[in-house]
Amino acid sequence: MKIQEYQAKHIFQKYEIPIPRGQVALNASFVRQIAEDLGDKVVVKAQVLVGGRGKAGGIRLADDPDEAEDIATEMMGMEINGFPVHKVLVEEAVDIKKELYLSIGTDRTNASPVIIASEYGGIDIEDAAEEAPEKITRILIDPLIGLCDFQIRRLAVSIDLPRKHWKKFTQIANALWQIYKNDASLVEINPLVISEQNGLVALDGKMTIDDNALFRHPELADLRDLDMENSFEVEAQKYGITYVHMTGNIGCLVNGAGLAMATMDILKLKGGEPANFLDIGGGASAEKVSSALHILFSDPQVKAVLVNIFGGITRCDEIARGITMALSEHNHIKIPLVVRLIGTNAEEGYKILEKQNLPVAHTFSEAAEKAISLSGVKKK
Amino acid sequence: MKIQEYQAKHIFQKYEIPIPRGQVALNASFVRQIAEDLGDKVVVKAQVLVGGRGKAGGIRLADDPDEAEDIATEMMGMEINGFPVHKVLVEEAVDIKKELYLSIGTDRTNASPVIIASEYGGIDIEDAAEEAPEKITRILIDPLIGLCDFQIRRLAVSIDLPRKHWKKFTQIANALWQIYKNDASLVEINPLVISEQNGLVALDGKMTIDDNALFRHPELADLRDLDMENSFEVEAQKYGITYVHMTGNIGCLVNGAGLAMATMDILKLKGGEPANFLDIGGGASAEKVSSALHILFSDPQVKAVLVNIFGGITRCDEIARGITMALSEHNHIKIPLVVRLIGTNAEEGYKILEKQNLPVAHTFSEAAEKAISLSGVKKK
Amino acid sequence: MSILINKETRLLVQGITGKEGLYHSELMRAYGTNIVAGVTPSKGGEWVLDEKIPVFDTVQTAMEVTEANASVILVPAKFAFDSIYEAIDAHIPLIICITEGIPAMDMLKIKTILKTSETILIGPNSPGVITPGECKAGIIPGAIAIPGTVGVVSRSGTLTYEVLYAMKGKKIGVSTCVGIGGDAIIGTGFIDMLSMFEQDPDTEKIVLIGEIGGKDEELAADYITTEMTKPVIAYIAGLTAPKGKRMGHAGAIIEGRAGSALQKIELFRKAGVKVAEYPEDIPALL
Amino acid sequence: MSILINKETRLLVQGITGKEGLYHSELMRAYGTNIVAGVTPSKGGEWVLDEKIPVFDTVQTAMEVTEANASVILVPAKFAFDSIYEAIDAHIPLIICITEGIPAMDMLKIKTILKTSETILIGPNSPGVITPGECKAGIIPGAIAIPGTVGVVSRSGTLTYEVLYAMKGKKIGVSTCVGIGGDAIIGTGFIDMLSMFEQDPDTEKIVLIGEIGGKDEELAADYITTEMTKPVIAYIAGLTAPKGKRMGHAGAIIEGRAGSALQKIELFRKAGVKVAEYPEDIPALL
Repeated sequence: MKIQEYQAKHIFQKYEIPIPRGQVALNASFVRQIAEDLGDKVVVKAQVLVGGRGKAGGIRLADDPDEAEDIATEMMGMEINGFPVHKVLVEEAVDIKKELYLSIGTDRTNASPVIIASEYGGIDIEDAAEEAPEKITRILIDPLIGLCDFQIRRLAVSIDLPRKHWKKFTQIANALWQIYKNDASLVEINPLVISEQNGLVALDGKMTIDDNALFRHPELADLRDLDMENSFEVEAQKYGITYVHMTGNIGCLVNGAGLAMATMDILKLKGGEPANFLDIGGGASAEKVSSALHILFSDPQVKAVLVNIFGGITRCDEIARGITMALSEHNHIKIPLVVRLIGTNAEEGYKILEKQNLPVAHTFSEAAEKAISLSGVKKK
Repeated sequence: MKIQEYQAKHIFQKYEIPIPRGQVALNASFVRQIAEDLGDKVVVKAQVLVGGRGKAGGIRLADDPDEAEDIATEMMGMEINGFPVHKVLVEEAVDIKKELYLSIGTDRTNASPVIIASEYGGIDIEDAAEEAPEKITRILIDPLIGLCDFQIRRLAVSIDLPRKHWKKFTQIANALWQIYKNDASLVEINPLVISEQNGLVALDGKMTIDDNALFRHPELADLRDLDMENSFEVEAQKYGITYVHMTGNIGCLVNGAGLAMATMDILKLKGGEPANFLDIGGGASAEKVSSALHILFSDPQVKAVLVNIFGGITRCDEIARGITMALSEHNHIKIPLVVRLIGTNAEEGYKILEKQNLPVAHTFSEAAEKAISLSGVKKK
Repeated sequence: MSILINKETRLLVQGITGKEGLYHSELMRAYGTNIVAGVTPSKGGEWVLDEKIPVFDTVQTAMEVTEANASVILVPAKFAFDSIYEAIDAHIPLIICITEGIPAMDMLKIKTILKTSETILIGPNSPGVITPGECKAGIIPGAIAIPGTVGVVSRSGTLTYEVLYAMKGKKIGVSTCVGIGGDAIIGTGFIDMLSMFEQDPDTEKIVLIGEIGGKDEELAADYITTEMTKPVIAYIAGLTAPKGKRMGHAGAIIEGRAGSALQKIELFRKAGVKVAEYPEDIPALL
Repeated sequence: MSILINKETRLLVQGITGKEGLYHSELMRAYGTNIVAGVTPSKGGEWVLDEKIPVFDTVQTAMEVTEANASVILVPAKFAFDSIYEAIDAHIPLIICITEGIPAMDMLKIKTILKTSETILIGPNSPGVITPGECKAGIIPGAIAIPGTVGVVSRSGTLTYEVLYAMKGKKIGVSTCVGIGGDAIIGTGFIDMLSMFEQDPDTEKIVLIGEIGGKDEELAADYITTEMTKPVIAYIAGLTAPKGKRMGHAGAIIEGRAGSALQKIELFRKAGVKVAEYPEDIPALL
């Protein structure tokens, strides 16, 4: 779960990481008021969970409260890379002597937390990695021991940090470790700036929380910004369904993540376009299947639906019952449905579906091809 | 640093380990008041940092506030194994169905924290270990991983703990680990009782804090009960001198713990009796030496003093200056002093002492023998 | 022959009295797996599966009494760290963790603990391991695979079932099928499995089913180039997956510039691995 | 020959710019020890000891630049965990920690870290190691020992100096003298040192100076019985120490029924070890 910059900074503040003074606003007149309170030049920053915000005009400097309000008015109407702007963060403008990069994330290959620092701050760390890999220092952290001061010193030396900032840098790095070890999967300060007036300041903050660990941090679950997520994804989550929105027109309903990806891939390879990734998980009930279909049916993009089920724990008869439920509720909807059932109780499943007169398929390819042709027919 | 039962229980309470209701009192009338507030039978427990309190009459049951007051009056005048009673803890009497033992301490041989449980509670764990070693379960704890629930379950099974108490037991064991890992070197509940009314209750608590770690727990340093320690030890500590009071009549002033022990041993082997262990540490200043001598001179037991210094970091001339300082301040005191100096600046040291006309010695045995004979002469 | 499990496997089920635990234990036993014990904290002394399998409070006791040599973990995610560490601490040679949704930090700690242990951990978020005709440890449907000489290793569950099913359709049998799990941090990766199959005299070819995310396939491609003599056939899911989105599996995410299906496929092809376009094509490539 | 340190030792001093660090570094260098570098956080780039020894911010850089192969730690106790772990992490083969007063919990963690490392840690609360005529790493006065064939190992500081001094008085020389440290939790105990001396061709006899507390002498007595061919002479301090009182050293405490001097002496005698009554008697027993 990604959280917004203003939320990350709120957490930074709790861990005593210096951030610019500022406040989040939902409307332009409050932006003016914040700017007045801050009293000097301010920066207005669109709060969207997507990269490339700066280039898209989502970060702008305002000389006075009037300008701040104007900028905010403009920004609130914008979409940035497909994400509408509903909130802006208004912050004092900080003088920037140098921009650094500092983050703690997970190194999958080494199965280890890793702290990364660079004197190339302010740009995407992967760009920096390509431009000047020698300017990026990565140190693995033993998760049982934690981050140690000597590791932070190695980073400070590697990014040529002036000595007078070492103490603060150590404190900031330790704070990032505290945040990470409390189940953030990524916590990033980019840029971490050296400011003449304020020393080290976290100018931007990014944070991803491990969804699997939310059970032990109920307070973090509240940070999920439902506004910012695709409404189908939000809806799916309610039912414990994993859903990712895509741009195609064939809705997919699959059990298992790997099979769901493979289903999308096969549609694409056969010339179709998947409308979504959807994994109903193992052992799904008829109700869950019905809810999943409901989501697909509500998507105006969807012109055909492919149900691809390999019954293991999942019982195909239960799936079939779910399909029947959904179809009876949506009998006005004429979206064609191709169903492929294999494994546990597949025959019973097909029997249940007989009355629906749905096109069925027995192989993976056949199912994909049928769905594509049905979606095409409807499109015309 | 050992702390008193009532202090340990205060910490237990902070970590949500169930303890009997109660309060500590400095006088008998307050004991009555506490007993009245508790409203039923109470237990009055002398607060002394020494074992064998129960047998010595330091734990007594009172049926009503009157009796509690009487008991307290009596107790406050007592000495238990040489320790005067200044405080008593008054607690509600808890019904005891079974007494268990639970502690976390340090296993030196394995260099590991160890959690120990036994169904033989209420007696000294070493007695229990001799009587029924099979009834004591020890599980090493990885200090980087911490205590885990499965280890606690193994303990619960081993002490035949009824299932209904497992949850509380797990919580108590985890609390002990939290206390231990915050630099307690021992934290012990003995007995941990199963009570009909209250489930598991920590009836007695013992805790030792790692002195070396006090720098990171300033709040714990305040728990040191200066009342309860030998006044010479308290005085020595002020100057950073390690001092242990003994029962003999030859004061010892030595640099280094091993040498100080060897000095005591040699005195004993030669027929003398050391009055103390005293290590002035490495590189001691004249002032520190003088303070150390001051402590020895104030001890009425001391009939002779043996100064045994092997100069390494410690400079013997500095030692000699310290001796001169102390003697000039205590010129009315006629306690004979034998001085042995070897190593760094020993000759300069002896030169400084020439004016004092002190008996000097060059070998260890010679020094000990002279000190013994001088102490004997004075005794007569 | 086979890898990891066989007729000699004496299986322990951690979490045996839970709904999932009981259900799958029944299936495993029905398949012929020799389940010798279950562990559920505070249920020690009970008996399950027609009163034939004893339940213990701790893995240690269960192993002492029953000489179990492998454990399947079917406990809820919040108890998984404790269960896995308990099994490692009891020196069980093999753990197969089915549990899904374990916090990454817990798994990072487990990985560190494993460094000083001899235990092999498969999973978490694994469908389990099956050696057809001998032993099934986990939730892979027993009916979809027949004994044979093809080793199968996969990050996925149902996708693997598809492949096994397709193979069975062509009468191609399996030596052992291992689901290594769909999480980002797993106990054992492709390389270790490839190495075991390489050494297993009864495995002749290997099917590897990968997906987007991480570098495990990339490392496997290197390993195949330098260390493997047996042919490997691969399939990679997630060609159409967008960047930065988690595709169901916690590990199935293209992060930044790493972990795309295209890259993995290319590297496999370079390593001489036949890569199937569709899962159904795999039998034809064998 | 010798153990642990010799002419080839390239010594690093962690905490070199502190008062203690500078003072003892001067003495070590005067003795002939090849100090190649110092480490003090945020003093990297400075030069000390007549501007001849470079100071680095980190052990890693110091080792890369100077190829140091041993480190003496002379930092305050509250920084000792970080310094020791830093040195272990940089894969230095030998650490000699002089620092006294390190929290036991920090040392318990270090001991766990050492389990997966090749580094040998001597100390903490050690006076150091000296191979007379070749190298001195720590604070043992250089003048009190002459080269020879007796290995000395001790938990104590000045008491060891006494013994060395007495030996020198009788012209008995030392191969290497190791202070293993007076704390309860130390990096290396008697047994490892005995084993090194047993293997060192230039050590003919060993003097072991123990004291009350712990079981290290007891274990050493066992080890001597079964593993040692070279004669061992022992001295144990603390015969008069009362129970339950810490005698200066954090490790010198008789806890419950364990760790008394009498017990240690008895076990040594049973193991065929000559035990000296007075430290001064040791030369006569050699």
